[in-house]
Amino acid sequence: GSDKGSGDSGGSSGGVDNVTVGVIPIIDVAPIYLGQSKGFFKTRNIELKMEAGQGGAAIVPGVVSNQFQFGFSNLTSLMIAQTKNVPIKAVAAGVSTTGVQGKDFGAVVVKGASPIKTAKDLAGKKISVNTLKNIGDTVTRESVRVAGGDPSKIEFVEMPFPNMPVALDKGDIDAAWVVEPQLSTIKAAGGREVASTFVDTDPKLTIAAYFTSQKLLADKPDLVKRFTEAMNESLTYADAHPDEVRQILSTYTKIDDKARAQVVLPKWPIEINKASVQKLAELGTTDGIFASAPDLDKLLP
Amino acid sequence: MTTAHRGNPVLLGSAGLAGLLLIVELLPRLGLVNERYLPPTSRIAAALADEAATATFWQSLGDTLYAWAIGLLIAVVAGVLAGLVIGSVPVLRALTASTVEFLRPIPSVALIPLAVLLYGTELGSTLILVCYAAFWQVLVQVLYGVADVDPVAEETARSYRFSTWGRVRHVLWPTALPYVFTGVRLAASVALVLAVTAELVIGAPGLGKEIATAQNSDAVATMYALIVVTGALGVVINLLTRTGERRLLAWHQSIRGEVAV
Amino acid sequence: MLEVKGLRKVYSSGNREVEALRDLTFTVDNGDLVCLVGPSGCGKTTLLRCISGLLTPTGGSVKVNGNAVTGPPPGMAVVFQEYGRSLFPWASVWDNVELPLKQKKVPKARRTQLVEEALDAVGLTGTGKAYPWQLSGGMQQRVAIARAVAYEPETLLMDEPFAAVDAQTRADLEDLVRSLWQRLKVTVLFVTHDIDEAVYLGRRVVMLSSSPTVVQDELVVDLPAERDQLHTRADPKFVALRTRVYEQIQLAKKEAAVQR
Amino acid sequence: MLEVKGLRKVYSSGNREVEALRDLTFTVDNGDLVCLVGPSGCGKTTLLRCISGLLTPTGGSVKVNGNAVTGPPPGMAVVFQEYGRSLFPWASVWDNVELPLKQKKVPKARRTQLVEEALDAVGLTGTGKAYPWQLSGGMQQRVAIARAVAYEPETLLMDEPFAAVDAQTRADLEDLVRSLWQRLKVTVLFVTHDIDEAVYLGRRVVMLSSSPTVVQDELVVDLPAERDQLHTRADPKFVALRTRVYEQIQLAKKEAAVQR
Amino acid sequence: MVVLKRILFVLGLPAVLFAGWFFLSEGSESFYSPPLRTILTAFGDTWKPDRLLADVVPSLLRLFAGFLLASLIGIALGVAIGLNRNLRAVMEPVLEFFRAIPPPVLVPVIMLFAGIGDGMKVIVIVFGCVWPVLLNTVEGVRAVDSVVLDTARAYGLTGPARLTRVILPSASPRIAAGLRQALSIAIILMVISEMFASSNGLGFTIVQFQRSFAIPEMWSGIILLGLLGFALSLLFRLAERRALRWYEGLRAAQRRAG
Ligand SMILES: Nc1ncnc2c1ncn2[C@@H]1O[C@H](COP(=O)(O)OP(=O)(O)OP(=O)(O)O)[C@@H](O)[C@H]1O
Ligand SMILES: Nc1ncnc2c1ncn2[C@@H]1O[C@H](COP(=O)(O)OP(=O)(O)OP(=O)(O)O)[C@@H](O)[C@H]1O
Ligand SMILES: O=[N+]([O-])[O-]
Ligand SMILES: [Mg+2]
Ligand SMILES: [Mg+2]
Repeated sequence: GSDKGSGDSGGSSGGVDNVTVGVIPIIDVAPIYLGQSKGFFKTRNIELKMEAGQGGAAIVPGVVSNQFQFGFSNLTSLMIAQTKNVPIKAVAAGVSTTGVQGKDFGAVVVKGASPIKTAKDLAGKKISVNTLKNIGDTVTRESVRVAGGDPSKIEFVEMPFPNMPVALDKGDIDAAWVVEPQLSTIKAAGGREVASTFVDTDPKLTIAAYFTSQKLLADKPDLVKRFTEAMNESLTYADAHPDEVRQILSTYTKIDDKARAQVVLPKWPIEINKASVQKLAELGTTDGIFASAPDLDKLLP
Repeated sequence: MTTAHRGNPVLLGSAGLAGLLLIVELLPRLGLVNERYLPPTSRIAAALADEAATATFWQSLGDTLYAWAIGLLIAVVAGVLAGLVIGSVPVLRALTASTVEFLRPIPSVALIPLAVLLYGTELGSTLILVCYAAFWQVLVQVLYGVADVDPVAEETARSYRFSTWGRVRHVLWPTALPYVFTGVRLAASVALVLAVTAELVIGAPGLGKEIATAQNSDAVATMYALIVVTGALGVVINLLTRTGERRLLAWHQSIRGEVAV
Repeated sequence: MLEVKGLRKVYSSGNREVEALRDLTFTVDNGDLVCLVGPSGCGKTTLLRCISGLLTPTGGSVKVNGNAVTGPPPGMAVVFQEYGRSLFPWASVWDNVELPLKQKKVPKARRTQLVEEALDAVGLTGTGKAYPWQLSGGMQQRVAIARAVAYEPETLLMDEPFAAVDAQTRADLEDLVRSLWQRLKVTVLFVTHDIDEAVYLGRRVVMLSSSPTVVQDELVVDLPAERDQLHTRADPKFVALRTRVYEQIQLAKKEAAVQR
Repeated sequence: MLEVKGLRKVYSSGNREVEALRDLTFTVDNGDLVCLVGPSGCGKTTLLRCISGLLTPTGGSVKVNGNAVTGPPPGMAVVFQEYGRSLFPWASVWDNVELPLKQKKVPKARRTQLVEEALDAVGLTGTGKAYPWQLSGGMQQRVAIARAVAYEPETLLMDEPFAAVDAQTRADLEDLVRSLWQRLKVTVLFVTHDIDEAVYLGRRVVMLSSSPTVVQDELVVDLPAERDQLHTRADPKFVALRTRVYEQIQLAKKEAAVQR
Repeated sequence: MVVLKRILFVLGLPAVLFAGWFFLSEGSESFYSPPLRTILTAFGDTWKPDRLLADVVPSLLRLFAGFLLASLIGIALGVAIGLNRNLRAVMEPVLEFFRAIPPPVLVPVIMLFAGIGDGMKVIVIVFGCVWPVLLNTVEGVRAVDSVVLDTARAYGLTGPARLTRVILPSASPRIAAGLRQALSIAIILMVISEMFASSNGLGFTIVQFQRSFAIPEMWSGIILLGLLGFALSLLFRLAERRALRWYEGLRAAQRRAG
């Protein structure tokens, strides 16, 4: 790696490790920002710096090449990487579902006047997800399946979350699989939730995780250990202090004040719920997202 | 020559921009588009004022401009040099033609993983993408410019035994200069586009990252405000290159018409 | 010495093939002043281009002082028929004249002197700052002549250099060429379509036939070296010579007409 | 009738201001043939461009049949001094000549006839398919002339149209212009720097002074309407006329020199 | 002999570069830059006819539609702007404004008006690649030789004839330069447009490979993209040669020198 900047894991001065974490600037990663401001990392001799990327495309190569020491990604992407033998390993939980029907931070929504009333009605419809062949279509299919519909007939189209309210409004799509804050936006405009997809899949579903490279794990097990500890402390703190979470959002997102007060916050347990991930793995394999079944023992801590 | 009445270009240009602002104000106001997706000019302006009050905004603007300027400089210098050399040596031109055509359409965005691999989200990543995309713009224009040299002018130089450098400096360069300017103007905005796109996709600091954040946060007016800033940068950049062009190309047919009676 | 031997040039672009020169042979001694006349389109420009090394002949050879010409030989200046396009539109009149001198690495002070003198000589004093496209046709042509004059060449090739100037200026320029030739001992090859001019200027006149082109005739102008516009042109010898040239060219044209 | 009244033209581009024409007044009757002579750079081209409506004068007026000229009047053909640049390089010789006729909506058959005749008349039979840049300088100039001739204009403006052709061709073209004029009753304004040509061709000669330009003198050429190259030029009246023109131009130049 | 030389010229440098890449990457351990051997194997396995039909053909259709539209708009607008000084003054800042906006951030706005179908993607392509055509046309029109213009005026070549017989031919070398540049930008934008709201296409497939960590397949896609660009530019060159025969002749005529 380069010697300039904080990107180097070797960049420790006076016992302090400079660590760069690749994150997506969304609500899910609030704990790491909160933990940073609370000093949970500093006390463990970690000088933290966040780099914002648009999803795994930029973050995973960054972690593999040690430009980032840690990254944030959803578990389906991590499992895809694992099946392709990308040398990475999860080190801490990222974000989990609230487990409450109708009150989760991600859901499938339709327009108020839509004839679609339940998840079952989604069969054969056009539904937008942010990334095709990823967690969005897996959990949406599961919701339909659970509701007794035929998930094989759904037409998924890909589009960024921010575009979904428009597309739904204009009728370009029949339903949208969205997360906060767009979920609140659509609901505020009269949209209706028809499936709490994460909850339908598993009420304890772990959706994303923090991960590092196999190499860093081998070279600096101590650093990884300290990061995991700090991360866990941050997650716990965030879970317990929703008001502070809503506050910290203003520092790294541009969600306006009203929306910040209203969005549904996810859960941040420190445990990666292995059973739920296993379910996600099986569903993904059924749907053909994975070439081979992911080896969770290799991926999860 | 009898031309239509000539207005003040600055006034006319401002009128054009004002017209655009008015349209954007009216479209949502008249209900032609939903104002949640395209807010009226006034709301965008308000969001812009809010942004301008933050330090992050100015920091991002600076980051974008820095990446743009460095990237463009490298691309222009490399493009012009390569163009002059390749263009004036027929064998080189023949040898490289296929490779140029092969490399040129590879989108910078397809190189993102490679850039991240090498530089993470540092400036270097943005630079790779900016340089790669802007370089071709300049190169191709210079190649066409070199091909446009008037044979009689070229022969005049040859008959007076101008050195190779003399021919490049006094014949090739002035002929290619109008093309170089078009190339630079194309490259300047492509560089800006790529700088912002790279920031948007990779997350390197800059306006693009702010736009991405605004998009993810559903801050529609803020997103448009930042887009407006990007566009305004383009207008300013064009103004600068135009001024340089008018100065250096006073002799050229295209400019002559403007200055002469 | 300039030797042209069996020169042949065929232009072939696309479907059109034109044999511009068929078989030209003649020599020009160092320090000689030779005028070339011939009907329009007979290949005079082509010949000059071959001699100046700007065009590769299809056959035959051109030698300057024994060396085969493959590119523009040193010390040669050319005034092109397309004067308008041979001036650099991006450079001022002054720069147009000075540029070749810079290339020749003439020192600054000398350069200034040469440019000034040359512009004076062609009657363009004070137009140095103008761009070529701000000048009249005749003035542009004179800039091209000034450029060649300032260059102080050993060999000077001129392709209908006075076509665009008025009679009076033309007479002045003719005298300029002769004085230059006498003063600097420069070898001059001068293309013109004006028979009087050819006879008045030249020490020798080479007449070309119509296309396909060969040397139709050659004559030595045995007029006194000191010539002036009034007396020389009135000289019966002058009149006899110009008549001979005129007849030859008529003949050339007729032959061409018969061949067709 | 063509009326030029108090015509003035000042070029001002950037820092340079040139008063090309100061105050020109003269008229050309319909069906007249007027030659314009004057020193190089005196503003002949400028004048022609003002008359053809291509250049807006700084002062004064140009009227054709009583109508002020603001753009090119219909039925006018112009042969430009910069013949090389006035031909369209992307069109063949034939197309260059035919294009204005198409624009005039001349029927196809007639067009073909006109183009053929015009190319024949200027001695370019069979070059229709070539591109202009495949021709010699003189041939290019003749294409430009053919284009004007084929157009069958009411008014014909020609700016040094024979500068690049050889003496013989020139004589032929002079006769072509005269026969055209007589046959078609076309009004001709002919710029030349060749005094003999002006007197041989014109029914009237207008002489311009050096810059800043006014009409220096005007004379009616009272030679018989039937002229031929041999006898007319030998006519003592011809010689007297040409001497008068020559003197006037000399005078113009001297005055200019004094003014400086 | 001549043909052999041409082939050598066309394939020489690429062959050397590929050979260099092949040997230098041999035995590469890096996950993201696998050996060329692996990539080439992936190329053969990936780009089977049915895949080409499913992914490359829709891409190409959108590409052609976008390029064609951009050419028409660019030339029409460019001629108008190039000929009219006032129009140019009014339009220039607005056009420069839009030119500086990255197509990816405009996608939401374009989706607003054009939905998410092929229309949106074509518009993205048009939006991105119209600029070189426009700029070059404007410059080409402005640079038409003054004597040529005067000649046209004097002979009453006005209106459509002036446009088609004088302005456009004269500006055509520059317009060609613009079109050529637009073509490769169109390919780039074809890819970018398929990164949003798409479910097929070459760009979509490459991004999909990248996301699913199928790195050799991703590289094979990039190579295919290059090949595509190369093939299209060859086609373009052929067309250009035909249309600009006079120009090439004009320039080459006197260049056949020593
Ligand atoms: N680039 C070219 N391509 C094809 N043919 C050409 C080219 N240049 C000249 N020719 C042809 O070659 C012949 C001789 O042309 P050249 O210009 O040498 O004549 P010239 O004697 O200089 O005539 P002029 O006195 O009219 O200038 C002409 O028939 C012309 O058409
Ligand atoms: N575009 C221009 N810009 C500035 N000055 C010009 C321009 N065109 C011509 N002039 C000037 O106007 C004067 C007259 O030029 P013009 O071309 O009319 O002369 P002319 O009589 O045709 O000369 P010639 O016989 O040499 O062709 C000259 O001094 C010239 O420098
Ligand atoms: O190279 N581009 O991705 O525009
Ligand atoms: Mg010639
Ligand atoms: Mg003139």
